[in-house]
Amino acid sequence: MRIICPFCGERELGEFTYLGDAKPQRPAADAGEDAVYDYVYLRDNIAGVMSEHWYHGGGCRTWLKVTRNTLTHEISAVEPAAGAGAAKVGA
Amino acid sequence: MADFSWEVRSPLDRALVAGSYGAQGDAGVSLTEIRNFDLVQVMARRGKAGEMAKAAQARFGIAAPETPKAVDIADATMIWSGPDQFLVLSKGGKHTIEALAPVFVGSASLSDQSHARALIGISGEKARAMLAKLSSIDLHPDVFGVGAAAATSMDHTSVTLWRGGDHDGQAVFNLLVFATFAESLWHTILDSAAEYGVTIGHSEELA
Amino acid sequence: MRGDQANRLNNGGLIDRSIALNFRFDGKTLFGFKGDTLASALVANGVKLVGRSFKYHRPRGILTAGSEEPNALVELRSGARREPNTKATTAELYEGLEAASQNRWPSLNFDVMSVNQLFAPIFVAGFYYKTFMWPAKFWEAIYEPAIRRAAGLGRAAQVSDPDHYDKVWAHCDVVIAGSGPAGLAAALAAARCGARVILCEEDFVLGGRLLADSGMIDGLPAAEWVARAVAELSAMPDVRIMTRTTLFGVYDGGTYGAIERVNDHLPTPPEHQVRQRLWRIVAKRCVVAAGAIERPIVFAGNDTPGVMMASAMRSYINRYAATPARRIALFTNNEDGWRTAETAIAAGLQVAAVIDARPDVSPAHRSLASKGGFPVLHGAVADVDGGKGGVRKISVSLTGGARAEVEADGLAVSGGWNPAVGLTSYHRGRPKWRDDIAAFVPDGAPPGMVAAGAANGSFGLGACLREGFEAGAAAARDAGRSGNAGSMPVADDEAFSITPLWHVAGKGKAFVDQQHDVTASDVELAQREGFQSVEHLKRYTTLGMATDQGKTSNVAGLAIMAAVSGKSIPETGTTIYRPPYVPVAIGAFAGHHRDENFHATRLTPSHHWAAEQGAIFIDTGLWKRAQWYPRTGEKDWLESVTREVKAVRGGVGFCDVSTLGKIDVHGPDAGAFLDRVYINAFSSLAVGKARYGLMLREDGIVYDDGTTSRLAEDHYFLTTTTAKAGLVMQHLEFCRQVLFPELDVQLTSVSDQWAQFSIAGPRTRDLLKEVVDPAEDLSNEGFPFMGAREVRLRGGLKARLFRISFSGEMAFEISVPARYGEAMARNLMIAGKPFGLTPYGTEALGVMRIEKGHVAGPELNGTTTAGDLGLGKMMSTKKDFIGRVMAGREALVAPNRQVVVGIKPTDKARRLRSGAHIIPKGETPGPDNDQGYVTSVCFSPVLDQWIGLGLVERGRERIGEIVRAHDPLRGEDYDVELCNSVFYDPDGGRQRG
Amino acid sequence: MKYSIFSLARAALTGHKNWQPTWRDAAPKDRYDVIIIGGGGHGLATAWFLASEFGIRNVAVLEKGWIGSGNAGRNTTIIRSNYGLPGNTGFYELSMKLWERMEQDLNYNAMVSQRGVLNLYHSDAQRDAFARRGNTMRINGIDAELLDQAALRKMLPFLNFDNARFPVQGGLLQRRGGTARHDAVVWGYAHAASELGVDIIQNCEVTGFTRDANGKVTGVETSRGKIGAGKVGMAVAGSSSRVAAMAGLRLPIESHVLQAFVSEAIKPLIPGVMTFGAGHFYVSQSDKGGLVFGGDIDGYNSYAQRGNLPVVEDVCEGGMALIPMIGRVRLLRQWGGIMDMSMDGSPIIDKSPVDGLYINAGWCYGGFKATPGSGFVFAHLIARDQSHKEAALFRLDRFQRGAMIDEKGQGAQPNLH
Repeated sequence: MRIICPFCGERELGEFTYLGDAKPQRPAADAGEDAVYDYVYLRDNIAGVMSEHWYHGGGCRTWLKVTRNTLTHEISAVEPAAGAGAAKVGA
Repeated sequence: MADFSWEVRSPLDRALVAGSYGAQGDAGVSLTEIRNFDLVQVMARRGKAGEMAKAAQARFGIAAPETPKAVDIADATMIWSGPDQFLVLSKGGKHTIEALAPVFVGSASLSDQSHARALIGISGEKARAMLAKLSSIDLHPDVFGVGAAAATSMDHTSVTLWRGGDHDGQAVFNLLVFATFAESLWHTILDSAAEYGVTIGHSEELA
Repeated sequence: MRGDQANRLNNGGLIDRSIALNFRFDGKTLFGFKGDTLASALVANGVKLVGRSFKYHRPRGILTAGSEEPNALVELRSGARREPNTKATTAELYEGLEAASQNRWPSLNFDVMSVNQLFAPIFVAGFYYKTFMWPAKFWEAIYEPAIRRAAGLGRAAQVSDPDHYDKVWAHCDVVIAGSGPAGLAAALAAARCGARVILCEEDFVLGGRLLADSGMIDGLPAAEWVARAVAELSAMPDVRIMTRTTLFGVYDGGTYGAIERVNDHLPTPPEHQVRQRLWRIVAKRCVVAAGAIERPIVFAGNDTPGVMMASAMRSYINRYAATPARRIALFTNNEDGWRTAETAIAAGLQVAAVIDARPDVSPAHRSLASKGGFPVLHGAVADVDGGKGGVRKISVSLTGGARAEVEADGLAVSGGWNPAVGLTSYHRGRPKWRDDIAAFVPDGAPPGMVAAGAANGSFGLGACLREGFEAGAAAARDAGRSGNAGSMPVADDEAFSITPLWHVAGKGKAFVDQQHDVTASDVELAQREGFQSVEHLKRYTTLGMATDQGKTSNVAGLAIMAAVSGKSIPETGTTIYRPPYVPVAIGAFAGHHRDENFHATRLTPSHHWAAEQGAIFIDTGLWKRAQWYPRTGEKDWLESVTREVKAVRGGVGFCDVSTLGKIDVHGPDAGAFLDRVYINAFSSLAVGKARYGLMLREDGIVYDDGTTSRLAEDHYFLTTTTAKAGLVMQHLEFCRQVLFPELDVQLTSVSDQWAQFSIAGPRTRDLLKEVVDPAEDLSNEGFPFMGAREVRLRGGLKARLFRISFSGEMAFEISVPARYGEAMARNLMIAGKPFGLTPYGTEALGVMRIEKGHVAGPELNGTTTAGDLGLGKMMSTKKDFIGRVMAGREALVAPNRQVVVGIKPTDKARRLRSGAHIIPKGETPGPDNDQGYVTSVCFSPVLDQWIGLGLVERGRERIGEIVRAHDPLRGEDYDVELCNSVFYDPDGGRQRG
Repeated sequence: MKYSIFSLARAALTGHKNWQPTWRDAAPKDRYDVIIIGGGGHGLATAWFLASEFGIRNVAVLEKGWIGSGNAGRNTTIIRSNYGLPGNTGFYELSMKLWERMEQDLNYNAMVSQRGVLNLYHSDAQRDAFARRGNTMRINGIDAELLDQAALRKMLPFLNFDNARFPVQGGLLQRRGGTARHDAVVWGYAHAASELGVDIIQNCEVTGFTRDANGKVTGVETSRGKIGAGKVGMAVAGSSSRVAAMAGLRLPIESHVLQAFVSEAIKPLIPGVMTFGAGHFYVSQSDKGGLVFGGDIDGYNSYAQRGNLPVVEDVCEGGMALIPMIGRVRLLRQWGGIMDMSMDGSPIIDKSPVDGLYINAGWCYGGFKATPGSGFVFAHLIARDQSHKEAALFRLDRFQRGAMIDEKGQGAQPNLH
């Protein structure tokens, strides 16, 4: 597998570390135990196109959102995490 | 009162044996360690990439790289190291972290990396062939031209690689490697280069 | 001519007769020529019997001339370089080559295990699933060892592989597998368009089938055209031609695996060179021009030495000038097979007969037969008479029912051609059936890959060139190259007609998979027993699972299955194709990463100094750390470690702690950020102070700990454990970039920037006064416990000083830029001489942390909570932080959890061991009263006894209770007392003093 | 039909023409007492135990492809019961005891071979962790031995003791561990279950559940039509999330690819099963002679049943680091299986929140060795509506309660288990 890092260009799999599904959002501080349980433990485990967190730890140390098909490993999109680089959210 | 000497020692001080190594005959690979440099990581603060760029422009008279490039100025090199960040490599104390701090105050965070890396210059007819054993990126001259830079990995170890100006018509690759990995990676480089024959040296001058 | 190469033709072939090579097969010295394979040299020397089969130990000869060979497997080389199962058909001959036949005892000619053939009626497919079940104990004791000895093929070397391997990356626009007409045409087209091309050829000569089957291309003899094409390609700078290189696999994102046999054609690799090299080729496009494999026909006696694929026979005769037989019969069901008769006649050999399964034979072939004076028999081979000496007589059942006999010493067989569909099918694409050629062709190839020529089912020379050329040009275009492909090479297309014939029914064993001894009746048995899916067939009979991966057998096997189950071949389908295309040495996949180079090694800044001191090093992750520093006369490690601990507690010692992860946390929101990642507060930490912090995972379990100091309003210096340094950095970047992008914070690893030393013991301040500039105030007031700030050292060097203690003593940690690390160690030794400064290693560090009850790796084991570690009170209730919510789950706060407690044997002379379990006194150990275990132990010089920490159910409520340390693994069981985990200076007065 | 050397010899006289199918290839009936989704080892074992131990014989096993086409046929065939945490320890030992009598139970030779499983350690910390685990095993009545380097040098002189990056210091040995012929386990259970009347229905893919007004599962919809059932059990590791989603459930599971490898067959070289403690590599040698080996999962969610090169290299690097004599042995085949990676590395065997649907999932890479035990406790759960005591901790709600069974201590990140 090769991932096109939006900053570094196309790089081989070994430079990246996988975390998992990028869909679940960390609940607000007051969301309660069930919401956090859902966030931490439950997965759609999609057979098909999925948005995922990958870390370019062997390169520019950016967290990426990779759109990848889990049936074919085909990657259709890569974008940086909201806070990559100096990006200012909402700025 | 004890008499101290604060002798500096490069992380490759023991491993590097100047001379030739590997196959006899004309060396295909030349390795030169550059010692005792200043290296500062400059990282823009949130939403301050523009201000950081202006500050860099003002200081160095040239824009800092915003894509994977290395930019040479008279007494330093700015090397892209990630989005909205770059390294300033210099000699002679002109661009130490202390010197740069006022330049980037409010726009970027600085971190001293001067001692965190070893710097190796790699050249020779077989430099690319040797690097292909260590690096997964494409170093073809059309793809990785003079001034190209990459934050990448070799032997599962993070490195910064960039192509400096050609020397005697041959490409020169510069490699910054983490100091505590340096000796190990050095041996791997030697093993990779042995079949081509290697000339080894070290220098106090930036290439 | 050297030696007795009785079956070598006097002329022709791509061998260099000026270089005779001597080699040994089963101890006998023979000669061949440069350009030979081991197989062709054996053929030239008239060797027919080359191996014994897997199960029945039947005599076997050479079947093919390529990497699809099932039979001619040998042990190549000897000693540490012995390579089992090496295909004689691809092994290049070199001077002094040694090869031995396999799977026979005592000799190839007389093999005791051939007695298995007598049991053949019982040894049918799957027989072992039905027996060897009683008595149960006999399986491991009797049956299995016998089966294991009998199974297997060659013997691997039993000592370390002395050769080197490496791995390389390559990048190109177009990678091409195979250098036959299609491959060369593809390379020419792509390269002329300006593409970067890599051409992989598994043979040591380029040309593919053109090396054996001649023809005319662009009006030139094929060999000449090949030479011109190669010359043109070689002159282009962005074309890499790789012979002895097999493209074996395709992986995601256009990554291809290839194995280059760099020096297998030499007795040993030259100095500084590798034996083989693994290529990871990244290509935008791939043209598979890997050709096709001729397939056998299954008939009784088809495994007799001397039965050979028709195309292989042509290879031996034309390419190697070696004649597998003098009087050749040909059995074919297609037009192409006839070429062997033409070749035989051209080489001056006799053709005994052509047995053609098709109803019609072309007039051209009829006239060939009449000119050659041999009969054309319409029918099929029913049986072969012959043994280890090879084919003698062939009986033929003629169409219409009559029988005929043919005397011959060789039988060439052509059952048609199977395109090499491996590479195109490795992403689980299923090849599709084409009736016109009675073969599967590629379908559903991985992205960017296309098959051309024979690999795509186009067998004519003209078609191969055309498809290859067009595929090469298209690939270059797709890769963004717009040059001109020039003119396409042209040749005539031969006619190809085939009447499928898979299996000639008859008596006697008819082999489908020769290497695994799978017969047609085994396939029928599998069908009878319900193993009708091709995958079941494969698994039940082991068809296609041998070292040739069924290259010559799979299609025949499933065709027979289709016939007996009344389905069509496409309905029956193929098994899944799996890489690698040819077996690849494990050493090549490992490359440089073996022995001491298995993983990188990290060295601390004072490593070489410590080595000079005679330190014993321990592996901690990738690090080498000084474990202790033995001194002359010390009888064991314990004595050294005890001395080091006493020296610290009684005076002063120092230890390199540079391996701790160190992270600069910068930015206006650095404090707020740390508040969210630590359970305790950091925004409230004053500049110039340090604080111990604990991090949880989001699931509420402890992740890591360390001290973090505030060096400036917007600059914290965070430390992690050695083990978690990289992971914590990754976690913090995740928090910064994904979870809390609104915070203005920047992170940089400075682990390698700083050499950090712990200096500990009551005389620490005395020592530091010698090291630090006299202007610095190190008094308790000027530098209180948990203080942290930059100081100037004597000589002007700037350093960071932290008043933190892991040992429980008065202690500082001092950081200097790493290139000064070794000087720091030396200077400390000079300055510390008057105080008896003692360097200490990780063992003494561990002893002192256990004496102080500090938790470390064994307690932070990924299942413990802050509460379990006795640190629950650190959890802030005033803020949100990672792991806060999940940490509150019922089972994580249950009162009966195993928590950290001190443990000491009641008998002071007793040694306590980690891993012993805690059982209540007076109870029989069992799962219901297993209350915990000892996590860390040490011999405490202060208490003069072994002590430890443990995780014990309700441990903190049970201080003073006597329980059992139960250690059946080491045959020990003794009483221990649960005690406070802080064994030493519980008030902490010493570290504050 | 009874299998034995005598029946083989008799059959030989008639050219093996009289053998019956190993199992009946059944067509679906309208309704069964119990339907098991998944014709792998676990599903077939469940059916056999339902029929043989719990007297429920009106059972169908539905398999979307051919039986054994999932992970039952894509593993490295290791059996062991060397687990260290409550929940796992007792369960895997129950399974081991069932392995030890499997062939006699089933009248099928699954080649259960107890040649030993050895986990190597390379540091004091690893030794201590193994001591803890080995003592847990012993306290639970399971055999375990802690060996030092001297013992290993005698037993396995070919290991890289002297030139290694991470020298082998010793190992934890379970002599009763070993291997079994994976396909034969599937066929053996199919054979025995079929003999007891269980319908084994291949090429029958479940596409949905039928539910009554109260939401109770009343059967399944399949590619071969609707089939009614009193109870439905799913044993579809690798596809658990997909099947559970048909019942509206989300699971604490991710699907990951685990590669495995086999070398060319060679004469006996490696006696038992061994696991490298300083890299990702474990190996055994099959009766046929191939080195069967594997390592870590590729590390990303996948349903593709194939992996990538970095893991192949990583595993071979481990192999060469540990056993440098295998350098010239050739890797013959690589393949990939889809693992149900759970959030704590341990399985789930429980009633689901949907009435009538029972879950057997989350096996990570432990599935093969669990086959008989899993079948037994799942049959128990389905038959009695109550967990077997050795499976009582494999609850689905354990993550909500904080009662994880996390042997590796990696937390809710499945690719690290």
